[in-house]
Amino acid sequence: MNKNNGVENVKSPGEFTCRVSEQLSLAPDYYLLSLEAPELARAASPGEFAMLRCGEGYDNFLRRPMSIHQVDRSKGQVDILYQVRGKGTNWLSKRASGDLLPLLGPLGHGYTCSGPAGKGLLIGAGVGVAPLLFLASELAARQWKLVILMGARSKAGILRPDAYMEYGEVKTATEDGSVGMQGTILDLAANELENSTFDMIFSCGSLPVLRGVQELSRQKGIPAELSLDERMACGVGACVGCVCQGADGSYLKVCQDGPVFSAGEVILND
Amino acid sequence: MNKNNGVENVKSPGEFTCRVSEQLSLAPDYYLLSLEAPELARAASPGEFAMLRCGEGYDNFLRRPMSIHQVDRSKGQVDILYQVRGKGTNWLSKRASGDLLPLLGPLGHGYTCSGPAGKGLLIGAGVGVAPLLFLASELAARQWKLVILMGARSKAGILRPDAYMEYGEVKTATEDGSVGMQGTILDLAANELENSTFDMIFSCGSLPVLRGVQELSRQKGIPAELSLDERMACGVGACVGCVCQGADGSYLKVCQDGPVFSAGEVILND
Amino acid sequence: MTDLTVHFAGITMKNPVMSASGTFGSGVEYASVFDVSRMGALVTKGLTKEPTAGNKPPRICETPAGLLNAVGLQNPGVEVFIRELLPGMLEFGVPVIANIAGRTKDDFVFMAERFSNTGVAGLELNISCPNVKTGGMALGTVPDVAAGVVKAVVQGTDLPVIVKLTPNVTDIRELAAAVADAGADALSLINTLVGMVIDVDERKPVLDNCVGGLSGPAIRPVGVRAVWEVSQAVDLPVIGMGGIANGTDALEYIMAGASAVAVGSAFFHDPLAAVKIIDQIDEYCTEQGVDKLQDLVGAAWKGNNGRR
Amino acid sequence: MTDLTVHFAGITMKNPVMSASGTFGSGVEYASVFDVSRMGALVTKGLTKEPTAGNKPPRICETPAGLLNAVGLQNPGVEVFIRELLPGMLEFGVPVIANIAGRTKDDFVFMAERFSNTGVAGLELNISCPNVKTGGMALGTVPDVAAGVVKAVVQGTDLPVIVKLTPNVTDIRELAAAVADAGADALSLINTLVGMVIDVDERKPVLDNCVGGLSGPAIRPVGVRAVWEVSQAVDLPVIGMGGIANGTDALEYIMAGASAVAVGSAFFHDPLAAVKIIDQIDEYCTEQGVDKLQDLVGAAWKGNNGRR
Ligand SMILES: Cc1cc2nc3c(=O)[nH]c(=O)nc-3n(C[C@H](O)[C@H](O)[C@H](O)COP(=O)(O)OP(=O)(O)OC[C@H]3O[C@@H](n4cnc5c(N)ncnc54)[C@H](O)[C@@H]3O)c2cc1C
Ligand SMILES: Cc1cc2nc3c(=O)[nH]c(=O)nc-3n(C[C@H](O)[C@H](O)[C@H](O)COP(=O)(O)OP(=O)(O)OC[C@H]3O[C@@H](n4cnc5c(N)ncnc54)[C@H](O)[C@@H]3O)c2cc1C
Ligand SMILES: Cc1cc2nc3c(=O)[nH]c(=O)nc-3n(C[C@H](O)[C@H](O)[C@H](O)COP(=O)(O)O)c2cc1C
Ligand SMILES: Cc1cc2nc3c(=O)[nH]c(=O)nc-3n(C[C@H](O)[C@H](O)[C@H](O)COP(=O)(O)O)c2cc1C
Ligand code: FES
Ligand code: FES
Repeated sequence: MNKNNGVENVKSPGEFTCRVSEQLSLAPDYYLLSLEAPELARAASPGEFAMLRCGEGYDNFLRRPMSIHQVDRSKGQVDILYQVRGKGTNWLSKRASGDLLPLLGPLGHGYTCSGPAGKGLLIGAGVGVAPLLFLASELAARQWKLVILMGARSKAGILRPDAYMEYGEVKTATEDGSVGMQGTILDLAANELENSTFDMIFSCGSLPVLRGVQELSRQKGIPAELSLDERMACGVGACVGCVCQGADGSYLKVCQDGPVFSAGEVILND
Repeated sequence: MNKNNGVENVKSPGEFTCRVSEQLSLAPDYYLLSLEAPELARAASPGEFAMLRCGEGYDNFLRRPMSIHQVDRSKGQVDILYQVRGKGTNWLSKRASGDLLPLLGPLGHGYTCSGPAGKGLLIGAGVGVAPLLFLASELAARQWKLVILMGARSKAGILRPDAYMEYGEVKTATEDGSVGMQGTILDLAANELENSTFDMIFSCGSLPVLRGVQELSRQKGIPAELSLDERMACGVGACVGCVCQGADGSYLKVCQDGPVFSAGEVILND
Repeated sequence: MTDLTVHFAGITMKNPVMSASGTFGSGVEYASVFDVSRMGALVTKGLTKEPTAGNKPPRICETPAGLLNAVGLQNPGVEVFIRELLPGMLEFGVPVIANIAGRTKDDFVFMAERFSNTGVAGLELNISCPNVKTGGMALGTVPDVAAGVVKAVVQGTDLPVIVKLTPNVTDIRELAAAVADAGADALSLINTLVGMVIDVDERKPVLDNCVGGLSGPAIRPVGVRAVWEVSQAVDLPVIGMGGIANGTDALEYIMAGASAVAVGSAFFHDPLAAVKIIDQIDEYCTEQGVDKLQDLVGAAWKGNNGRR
Repeated sequence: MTDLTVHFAGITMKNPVMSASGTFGSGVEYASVFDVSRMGALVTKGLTKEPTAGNKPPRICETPAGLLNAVGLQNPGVEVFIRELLPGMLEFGVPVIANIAGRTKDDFVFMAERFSNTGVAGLELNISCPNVKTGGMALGTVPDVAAGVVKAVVQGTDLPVIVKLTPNVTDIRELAAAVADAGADALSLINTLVGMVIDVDERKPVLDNCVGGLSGPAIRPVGVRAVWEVSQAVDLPVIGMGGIANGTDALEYIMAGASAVAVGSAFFHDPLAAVKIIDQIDEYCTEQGVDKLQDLVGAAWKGNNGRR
């Protein structure tokens, strides 16, 4: 199989039924889900995602896109870090060891890790940190020096900071000041960019945060990559349901052309 | 509450969220489900049923009608004996101790237990035996002498014969002869009625079996009660979805006028 | 405390949640399950001049997130209803709306007159029932025909006349406009969609009537769209229904332009649905600082010219 | 081994399962997920003369047992499609059917001519898209207008012409009869129902386009009913679709009168849906001793005069 039929840049996702090896509650509404998914662990790159079945029967009919948070290739394990937002993620949070979960992956166009090593700034807002752990591990392995910014409303939303510390210097901001700097992740990023210089910014978070990063990238002349969020149906580029606006005004597919775009490629509308 | 607003014969069902205390697999596809349901245990009479939620979200949207198999009023426990037939019963079979299950009950018009004690013949085909255990216990307590006929394709379909033996003499028929008489439950019933006389027949099973019982009742001049099966939506007589044909040609509601009818009350069409 | 009151077409409801015709019997069936007097209003099963036997079973078939029904308007006829069932319904102390059906215009006129001085608060004309061979939906798909029925009924009664429309049409706005012109006081949207399920083992339709009416959450988006379109096109209060199963669903209809809502199939999924919905609407309004629920009617289009 | 072959309108498929337009890209997107050459046929995304930008996001919204979409026919235009995407689609070695859309009759005629000698096996005229402002569904709700488009297209092409109808009409049989008279070779039933979801926190529609097309299991009963009605009324092969997610669903459509079926939204729920459906149809036929699948077409009404 695996025909690309002449079309370039086609990913090679597969459909897998994965066993849940563990699910941990990290904080109220935040979960770390570990799956036995050897093929996915082998094939995935940072910034890519999977579409997870999140319901029984036709309840929660569409699959939910979830970033690959971390892979352990030797154990054949893939971790997903997620926040309960609605019906599907709520259902997901009830899964326990041994349950089976169908998923399609790896999907999408991830972060650029292949360039020459340099100094990288990772910016993750809220559960937007999810793809950044896999990214950090990959960049660190390629000799990048990393500063990892994590932001949230309060301490409970700063997810697994220790895991990130393995790969770089972690700085945090909380809006209520319960840990790290008091302020938003964008305040923290502005500070950081005031005091140091970077070769590349990698980010993931809500639209306002990504807009801020886009702006910082422009001001400082540092290339940035943004991971976008859009409602998806197929996840593979087949339905044209998940678009964002490209710099030339045409629509790009978030699931196939992204979810990671370079800051100059996209216009971030509401 | 509990207003009957002038209408007679209105049941007083309630909506309860019951905890599963235990679920046993009796044979492939046959389950015994025990629920903590003290109000239901207190209020139910033999032949009545409950509407059980059998899915998550809107999957399996309608509730499933299930007879009260047995009640333990002191423990506040209600048992349901059921066969996996489709999506809903399949879902039900996956419930385990501690799970919560919404149900509406008790519903319907059950078997007549209030008359003078006599000799009763209970005829249960397949999972149609379900309501007969509760009935047998009630009749036995009222000094009835009972012969209980259980029929199935093969031995695995003869469900809990020991439980029934507490309340009367149990005779079985299997089509493959793996236990009891070789033949159908109607053959067994005809034999029994050839050799003994009864004051009343109580039955539950598929349409052909009930038709046979209706016929035997007519031939022998012994009154019979039949528990009917029809697709239901509300279970309380509100939607007029679950009808069967009455002897006068008009439609009766199986959920409210039945499910138990006297043999002369109904015409059993396909 | 949010003011949940609804006034429309001369009817006052203490909250916007009514029962949908044909799904709630005469209310007494649920009297032991919850406090039925909490409902905003009760709507009767579709009633006809003469007793109607209804269709042969099976009449019910589950579908994904919904069900088909082909009851065929089984009812004891208007006389028996008024004598034996209406008194119990009125005892709940909330407005009772009579859902009336007929084969001809004259049937509707007769029924409307018969309900004068019976205590009902209004009439819902069911010109949209998919499960009967004549009358029913046939009267509700051609604007002129529908308008003719409405005009005749309005002339012969002092009761508020609510017209229930079918979504099985090319343009529901056209019908709505026609019955509005004919003097309707309010509209109910939507009746069921026509659907069918086949039993592949038997190789024949599950319902004896072959086709049935599709209801339940599955059709909610169709109903919300109908209310959105009609409430912008026609200046009449709208009662929204179709798949409402929780407070959010009800609020969708209200923001789409419905003054009140009806709960039907959801009772089969959760008999407590209606009271939960009332409570959830109240919670939403309290959380969001809404003083009067009626301020939310059409909130999704008011001020936006029907754009987002 | 059951013979699953389908011959209709000059197209031969090795099994009855096609992809539904707009849900399967050009097939290559799923090439690593399953063996796409197992499909009976592939249908392209709706194509237009010029590149079409499509609607602003959000374009997708989940609903009970289904989804709304308002893609708005985004496509690179017929020229780019033929040059860059069609070759890859043809490589799967199964018939490819081009789904074409337009604002005017002339657009359709142009598109039909453009597809001559490109290797496609047939054309599916999308006169039923609910998500574009002009053309689309507007051309597909008035029998005369629809017939006019079909007549013009048929005259200008040698390719089999399949006409895709919308269920958002009062009587789909009328439309089917009109396009049959106009020379259509086959019919596709159904396109999506028009629906809407409102975000109650934002108090506005979820989709930027406000309304969208409802698809998925939720609408299956509506599609089965449409096929049942049309296949009895009109003597053309029918491709059934709408909510097919397993073999039983597909068989429902076939017994209702469809010669072939298309799978759409089910891919989003389970990317392996189509191959599972092919296998499940095969299993059913084997178990039931059906030699030729085509013997089951219309089995729910053939010999019963449309009665049960
Ligand atoms: C590429 C990508 C990667 C993602 N990675 C993660 C991750 O690692 N961890 C995490 O917590 N979240 C992640 N998200 C967001 C996650 O997909 C949504 O939180 C989730 O779909 C919400 O589902 P629900 O059923 O709980 O919410 P509901 O509101 O009940 O969902 C209803 C529908 O809307 C869609 N939807 C709702 N919110 C979003 C959203 N924010 N983005 C996309 N679709 C949405 C759902 O998928 C579903 O189809 C990612 C999103 C994208 C696009
Ligand atoms: C009053 C009454 C009491 C019953 N008691 C028992 C019992 O104690 N034990 C037991 O095993 N079964 C009992 N049944 C039958 C039981 O309700 C069905 O087996 C069950 O509904 C099948 O559901 P499903 O989801 O597995 O099947 P599916 O075929 O997936 O169900 C689809 C729909 O059809 C309905 N349906 C399907 N088969 C039946 C049927 N035979 N009767 C009624 N509705 C049906 C379902 O309720 C559902 O709405 C009883 C039925 C009635 C009417
Ligand atoms: C079992 C059943 C019976 C119905 N009977 C009637 C009726 O008699 N008259 C009527 O106008 N609508 C009738 N309806 C339609 C409902 O009133 C309502 O319009 C429709 O079901 C959509 O709402 P829902 O999805 O909340 O059920 C009936 C619906 C069901 C499910
Ligand atoms: C995302 C999406 C895009 C669609 N695009 C088209 C299209 O371009 N042309 C068309 O004729 N139908 C289109 N459809 C309709 C489908 O082909 C099909 O008729 C409908 O979705 C019902 O089938 P389903 O329930 O299996 O999805 C689209 C449907 C979806 C969900
Ligand atoms: S989700 Fe289908 S194209 Fe992106
Ligand atoms: S199931 Fe509603 S009346 Fe019997």
